[in-house]
Amino acid sequence: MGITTKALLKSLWVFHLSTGSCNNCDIEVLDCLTPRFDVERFGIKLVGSIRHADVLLVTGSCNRKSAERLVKLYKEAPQPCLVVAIGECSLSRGIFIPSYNCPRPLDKLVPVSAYIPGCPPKPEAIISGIVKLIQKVKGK
Amino acid sequence: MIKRKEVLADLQTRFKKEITDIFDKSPHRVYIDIPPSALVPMSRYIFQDLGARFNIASGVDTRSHIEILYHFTIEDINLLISLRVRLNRQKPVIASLTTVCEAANWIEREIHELLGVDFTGHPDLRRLLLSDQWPDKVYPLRRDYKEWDKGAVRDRGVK
Amino acid sequence: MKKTVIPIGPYHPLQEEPEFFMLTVEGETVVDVDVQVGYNHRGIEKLSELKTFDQSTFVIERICGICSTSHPFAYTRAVEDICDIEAPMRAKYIRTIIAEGERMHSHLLWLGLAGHFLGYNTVYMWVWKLREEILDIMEIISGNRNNYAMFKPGGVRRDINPDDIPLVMKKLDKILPTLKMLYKAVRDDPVLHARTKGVGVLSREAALDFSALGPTSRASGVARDVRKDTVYGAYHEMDWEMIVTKNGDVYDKVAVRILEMLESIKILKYCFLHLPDGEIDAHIKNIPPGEGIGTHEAPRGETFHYVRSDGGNGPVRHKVRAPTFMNLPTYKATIKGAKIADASIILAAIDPCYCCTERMAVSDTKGERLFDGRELIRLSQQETLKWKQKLGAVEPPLEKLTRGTL
Amino acid sequence: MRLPKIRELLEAVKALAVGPYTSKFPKKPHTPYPSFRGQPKFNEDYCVGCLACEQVCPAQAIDHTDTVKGGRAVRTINHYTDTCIFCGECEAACIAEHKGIKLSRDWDLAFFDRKKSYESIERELVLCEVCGGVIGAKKHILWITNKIGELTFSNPTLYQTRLRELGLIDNNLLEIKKDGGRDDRLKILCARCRRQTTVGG
Repeated sequence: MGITTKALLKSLWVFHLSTGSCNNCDIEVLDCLTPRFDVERFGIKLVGSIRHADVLLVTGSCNRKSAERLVKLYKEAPQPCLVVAIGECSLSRGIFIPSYNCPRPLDKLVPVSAYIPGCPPKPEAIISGIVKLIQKVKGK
Repeated sequence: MIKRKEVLADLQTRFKKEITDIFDKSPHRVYIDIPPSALVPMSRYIFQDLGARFNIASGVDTRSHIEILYHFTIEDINLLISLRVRLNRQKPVIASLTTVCEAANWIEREIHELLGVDFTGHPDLRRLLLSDQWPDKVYPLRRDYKEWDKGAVRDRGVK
Repeated sequence: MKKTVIPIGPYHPLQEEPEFFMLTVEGETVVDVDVQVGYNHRGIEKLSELKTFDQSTFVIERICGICSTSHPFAYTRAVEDICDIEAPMRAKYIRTIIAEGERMHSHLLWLGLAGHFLGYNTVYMWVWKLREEILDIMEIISGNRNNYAMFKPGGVRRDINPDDIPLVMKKLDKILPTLKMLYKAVRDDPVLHARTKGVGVLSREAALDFSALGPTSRASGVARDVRKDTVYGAYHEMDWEMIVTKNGDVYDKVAVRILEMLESIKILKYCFLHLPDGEIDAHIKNIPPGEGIGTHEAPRGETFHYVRSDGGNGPVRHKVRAPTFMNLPTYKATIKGAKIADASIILAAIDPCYCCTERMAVSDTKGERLFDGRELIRLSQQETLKWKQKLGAVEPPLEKLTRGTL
Repeated sequence: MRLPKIRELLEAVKALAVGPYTSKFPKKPHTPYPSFRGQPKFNEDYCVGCLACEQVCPAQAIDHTDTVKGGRAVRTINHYTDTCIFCGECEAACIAEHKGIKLSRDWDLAFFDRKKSYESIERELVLCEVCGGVIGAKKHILWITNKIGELTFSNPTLYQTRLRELGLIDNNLLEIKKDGGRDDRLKILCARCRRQTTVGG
């Protein structure tokens, strides 16, 4: 496991991107930062710009306008960047599959490392998803 | 407290020539069919003099013509007036309501973009919702809308 | 005067949806705002035409997270309007319980965010901690924190079993004192007064012209509330009052929302105690051709659903108008002439819910000097600090407290 | 400025006394409330393979494939975790006392590969003896025979499947002619062949 990946896992800085979501999953992501599920205990911090982020949290069903910005944003991210898809919409666009404005699912646009299903996923599901991701990256 | 019957009677006397049909759906709702030309004077009267609230305009593509319903709510007597306007399907054009009330600005941009109705006199009729790659003259809410994006994935996208 | 263009957003971490406002600014005052939209558009109206009447409720429920039960409420009322069927009494009570529970958690969410925009991070954490109680109540009743999947044309899908009610009532009683404390804190804090009184005023005439709805219009003195105007749900079974204040600035919008929450608790308690027993579904068999209009007082205003059916088993046309669609253009009236530091709190004052209006935006600027969205929030927080020093509540500088913004 | 500060200080002291509100989640496992809608799971002994859940699902998260596997005609019904919206419609529509597919309580469903994120169940199929087309799942036909009781004996497909299941009759009483004539009426036939043998032509 390279030095960058080891450093990456120490404490994950997270950038949250909503691409056409109904903001239930975005609120559950924000819920993780509030007192009840405080993820700052594990060093996970929400940062304001993609340049400092290790993990890109994507929610929403990638509609046409957001998809362009998503791909552009992913290119700007510093490279060992893990992408975590949260909620049914970012996994396979869930109920919006036949929608004319959501042509392609997320993993056709950017490589996704972890999927957290749920509509919306409970904050505990998000935390346990990220814990599984850390163990998987460490285990490799 | 102006009563419901007085409002309808007043509308009928004032716009006798334009109103083609009045249909009382329920005590709180009434449909009024009018030609496109009568829209602006009538909605100005309803909005400004009767103190109604502009609710929304909903465009519908019935296969034979394009229909737009303008909904106005008069709160204190809880009456919803829906003005129904029929436009021909090939070249739907109608006067814009932004001169009457500022709230109609956005909904007309949305109907222009999704149904292809042209609103004359609208200050800035640019795109509201759809992305820039969306081809012109393709209106998603039309009945004959077909998928134009060849790369679109319409199943789970796993296989 | 050199024009500076300030973009807020689009992907600012704290605002949970991507939204972008192009503020053209001269010196300190904002001259014009251009809201560009389209990021959350998922074509829900076309999608609802592919589904049956029953399935369409689940598409409608996912329009917006924080009013995820207002849209199905209005939609089911529209379908019942088509076939002139009334939901049974118990279903009406359950609908009111879910609607009021959601109003609570939506207002609490907004109060937390407004607190952060003003630099009160402790308010943000405290209010969202309080919000967890409401989410627990909703999970006990409907099975999910939000997206409750309770509504169905003609009634409700699931019943509330009576032995959950004592636990729920206990949680409700835990919320009331903290909420009262929060209201007193907002009312007494002079710094908050300085930051929000007289800021971003929406006059009564502007509210009428823009047809503003919900708390935004009630804060400017326009008494407009669907729960009082039309008879639906269980709102006419008990007495609660509609909160209307006069001067329409940000402070009034905060006050209206908090007092509305106290009313919601009153309605919730009444509904839980007087839940009538009986059927929970009117079993609609077929839906005749026709048009139906349904409205409901969502946390942000009146949602309006127009459903047209041609006798088939799915809606032929389904028009959704969310309250923020009407409230969002009011920026033209409130933000003109305001200081940049107040810009973020004014934009947040109408509690914009972008996925309702299916809109959001980015636009490239023409090379003028740019503020980043986060800088604007920090400007607003430093403004609060300045007022704190002026009014004698000396506290350690903000940076030391919060190690920079969240 | 005195009074409000005191009230907040009191509130802070009270919060200190109550202790941290943060849940001990990763250490102590989290159990959701009993009414929580988690991952739907098929139930081997109740599901009859009638595909009611597939028709009702708003997100089309359930689909099926009818294939021949190891000489037996089999219907595999798949439920996709990455498209399901956990609304409970399938459980409400399930004809096998709402137990054929049931929403469980588990919420921790994170995974890494979408190709394996589904759950399936296999039901044996009954094929038409003349044209080989699919009539339906065997359990579904038996479920129908239970439901309509003695009316089963109005339809050869139903009562022959039932009797074969009980082992009372062997497979073919008469030889199958496959000529669309009336001789094949007393066989297990799909709807099209049934129509052809009774109405003819």
